[in-house]
Amino acid sequence: MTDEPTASAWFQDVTPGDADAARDAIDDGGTTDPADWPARAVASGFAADEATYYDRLHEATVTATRAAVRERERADDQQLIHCIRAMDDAERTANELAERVAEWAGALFDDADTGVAGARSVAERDAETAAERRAVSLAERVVDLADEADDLRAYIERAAPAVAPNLCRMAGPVLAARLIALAGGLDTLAKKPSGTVQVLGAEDALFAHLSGRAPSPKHGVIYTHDYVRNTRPADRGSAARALAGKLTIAARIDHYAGDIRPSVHEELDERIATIRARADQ
Amino acid sequence: MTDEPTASAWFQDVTPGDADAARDAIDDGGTTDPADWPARAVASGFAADEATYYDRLHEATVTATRAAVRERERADDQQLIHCIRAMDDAERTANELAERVAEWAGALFDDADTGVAGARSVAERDAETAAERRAVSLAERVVDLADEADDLRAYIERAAPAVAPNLCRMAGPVLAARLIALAGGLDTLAKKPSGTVQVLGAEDALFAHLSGRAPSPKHGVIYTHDYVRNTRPADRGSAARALAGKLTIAARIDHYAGDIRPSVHEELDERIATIRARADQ
Amino acid sequence: MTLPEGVSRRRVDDRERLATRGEPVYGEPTDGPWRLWDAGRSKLGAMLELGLDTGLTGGEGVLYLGAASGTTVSHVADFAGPTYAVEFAPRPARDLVDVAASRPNLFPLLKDARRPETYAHVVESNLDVLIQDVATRGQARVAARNRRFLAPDGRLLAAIKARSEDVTREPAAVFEDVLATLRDRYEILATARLDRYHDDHLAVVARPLAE
Amino acid sequence: MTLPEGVSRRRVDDRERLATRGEPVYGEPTDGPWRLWDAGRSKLGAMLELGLDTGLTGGEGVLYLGAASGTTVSHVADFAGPTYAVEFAPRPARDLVDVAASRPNLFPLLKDARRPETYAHVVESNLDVLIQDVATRGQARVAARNRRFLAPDGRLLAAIKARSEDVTREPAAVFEDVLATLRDRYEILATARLDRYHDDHLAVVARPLAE
Repeated sequence: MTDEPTASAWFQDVTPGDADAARDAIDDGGTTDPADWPARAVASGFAADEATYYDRLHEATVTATRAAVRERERADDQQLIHCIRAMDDAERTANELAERVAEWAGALFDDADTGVAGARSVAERDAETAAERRAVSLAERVVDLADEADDLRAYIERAAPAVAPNLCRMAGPVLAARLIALAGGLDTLAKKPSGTVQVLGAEDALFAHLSGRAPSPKHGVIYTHDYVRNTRPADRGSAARALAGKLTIAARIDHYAGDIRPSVHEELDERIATIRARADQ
Repeated sequence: MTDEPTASAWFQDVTPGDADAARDAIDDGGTTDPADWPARAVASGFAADEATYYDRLHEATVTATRAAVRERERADDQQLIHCIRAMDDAERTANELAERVAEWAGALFDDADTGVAGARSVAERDAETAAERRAVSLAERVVDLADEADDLRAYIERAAPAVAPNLCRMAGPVLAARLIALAGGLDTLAKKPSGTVQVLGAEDALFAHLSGRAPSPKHGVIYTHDYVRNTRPADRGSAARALAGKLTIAARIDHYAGDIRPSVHEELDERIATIRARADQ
Repeated sequence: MTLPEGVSRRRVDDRERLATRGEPVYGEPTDGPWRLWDAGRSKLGAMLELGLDTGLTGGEGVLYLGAASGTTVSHVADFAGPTYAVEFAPRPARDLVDVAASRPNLFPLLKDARRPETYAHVVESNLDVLIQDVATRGQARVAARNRRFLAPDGRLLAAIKARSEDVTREPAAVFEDVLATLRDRYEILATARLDRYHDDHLAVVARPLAE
Repeated sequence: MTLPEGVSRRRVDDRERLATRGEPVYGEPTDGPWRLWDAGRSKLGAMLELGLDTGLTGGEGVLYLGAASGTTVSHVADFAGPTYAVEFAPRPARDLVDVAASRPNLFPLLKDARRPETYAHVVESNLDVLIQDVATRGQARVAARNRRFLAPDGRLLAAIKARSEDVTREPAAVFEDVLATLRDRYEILATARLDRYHDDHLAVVARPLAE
């Protein structure tokens, strides 16, 4: 072992004040064992004294971490998370405002329908009074929000398979995006145990169970998957367990490898077929 | 007293099947004392038997009441109610979606601001990626909703003084519309006791008080009035009581007469001046 | 206490609950031809659940004041005869009209229950039952003014809401005042607090005094 | 049990509450130069409130794992010396960077606490305190791997979250397993349940075993 006291320090090849170099070193550097970096920085001339070193460390870590955060947040899986949440928000607000439109249009027009569909037909009316103009305009806002939700869904359907090909093949892009959002990212989803994936989105029910107020939830958002929903109730727990297990594997393949693995999909199909066959016995 | 057994019956001048005549008779007719209308209808030849009479009564009341409901719902005060509720909904959803935009834009852009103002600046950006396009588009929806709320407010400011001139002069058009909405109409507001008007909009606090869980609320939505909000806390109860009393009178003048009565406004101004003068003693 | 003909108790979700036969109107659960009548959403339903002697036997002529969206009056029309439903607020009356459209014996009226002279030309006299559930001040006066529609041996079934009279007073004191005013025109046969189903409501069964 | 220098109890709203001196960062109430440190929002705050002997005296060199938005670590930086704050999730780290920007002794790092080799080139050795609050499986392994930053007489202050290990098992059983693994590399000095402030969390004070 040679005596290179600063060989692996973040400041080894950094000129004080070079923010880009500092950022690269903090982001991509590394070493097994820490050392007395402040003392070594002074010894190597990176800083005149330890106070100066800490000032430079502060500036470098704040700058580097801010940039790293930005980059990570711009990552495709994080964009998917924003998208699916925005889609849910746009749908929810469209429905809420559609209720208001239905209330109002019901007072103005003879054949007003409810829901977003009702708002769509109100939006197409010719307003005859100032009040009607406002009601029709509100209906147009509902239509815009519903269309926004559709556009967001279309983006998710395009973008999700590139982020998580196996997860999307198994769960469809929207449910895949929901699972990634509930976990906080593809990387964190890939690290979750299957039992946690099984109940993602059922946190309320889970906490109620843990405080002894309810039975253990059998499934969270994966309930919307055909393999759970369309399996008879008695076998739904088994189906949810099997699906969650394979979804977890799919997320890990997507995160660590990224290639499509037909075998895991076939195994799931077979397992579900077996579980559903119980119903015929 | 002459013997005219059907003189005041709703069907007196109605030909069976004439929906308009039946509607007018049901809406605008009246008499002091009810009678055995089914028997009289048969006696007078309006219906061959009581079963037929009831069928005609059913058709006439359903048709007439449906039309009367439509007409009452189209009334200006009812339009104001829809408007103020729509304005609150548009503002609330704009703010909710602005939070989502701020979350998302914070991950994409360096200088993203929060709130509707932040969404306005995001909406003006040139999107460079597909994800940015969706975030900018969502921001545009926020701007549309905020503008919609502004348009609704402008309508209220124009329309409310025609519906309730004294109430608007005293409370401003938005608070006037809120009071009318909370009461369900100008007519019902005009019939409410002053103590109820004082706590309109504080129903939750009032019920908490009635179940012994909280002190009696001193004011509801009238808290937003300068005469309450900008009176020192010790005198706020008196100010709220005085304001509610005059608002109740203003609503009654607006409903039963409709002319501007300067005296009631002057009396309120004087009363509040007296209350506020206590602070200087 | 027997239920009026046309009202039954059905066991649903392990609980006995009131039900009538008719077209469902507000998303209430059904059991075959029966639609459940939730006492928590209906003061008259609560009176029947609590075993109050309403005198209802089925087939009566009814005037219902304060019909709102028609939740309760739709059940009444299921077991009663001609049923006149008065409601003053246009928004709930919009739903009431829809409820009435499919019930030939239910006659909706957009009228103010405080002004019976505006509907006495439509509502017949000598009715068996006056049901009242109006959330307005002066509930006793409303009952007094509408006494004219009742047969001499008819029944007033009123749900008195304390908060509508005076939100700041004790409900018990409010009820005493209302009953005192009612006694000018009615003989009180029975009263019962509905609090188990409806907070601060008093049910009153009364019979008109001779003029 | 004395509080570290720089941490004080202030009487606000009739309650004694912890406080440190520094720029407010998350809307916490202030009392002059003091900012309240809410034990309900901070596991380390809860340890101090519960009188656990943390060994903290003020001025220490600190590595904080699981800094999240910086709520707790901002208070730590108020009374400690050089404070390294590691957080893996970008969204909370966005706020952490803002909190750090105004505190010269607080160094934020977007790193995975399970992989100390990705930040050992930045974080110095021989630190006095390792504070750990990571809601991830394998909390004992995280503590073991980060032992390398601690001085021989340093302290591990860990808040162990039972649900992060296994939501389906009894917290007490989870804690036993975690402590068993911890004992491979640490001597446990004290433990305390934080349930009064944080459900199903165990506070652990430990000292590194000699290699």
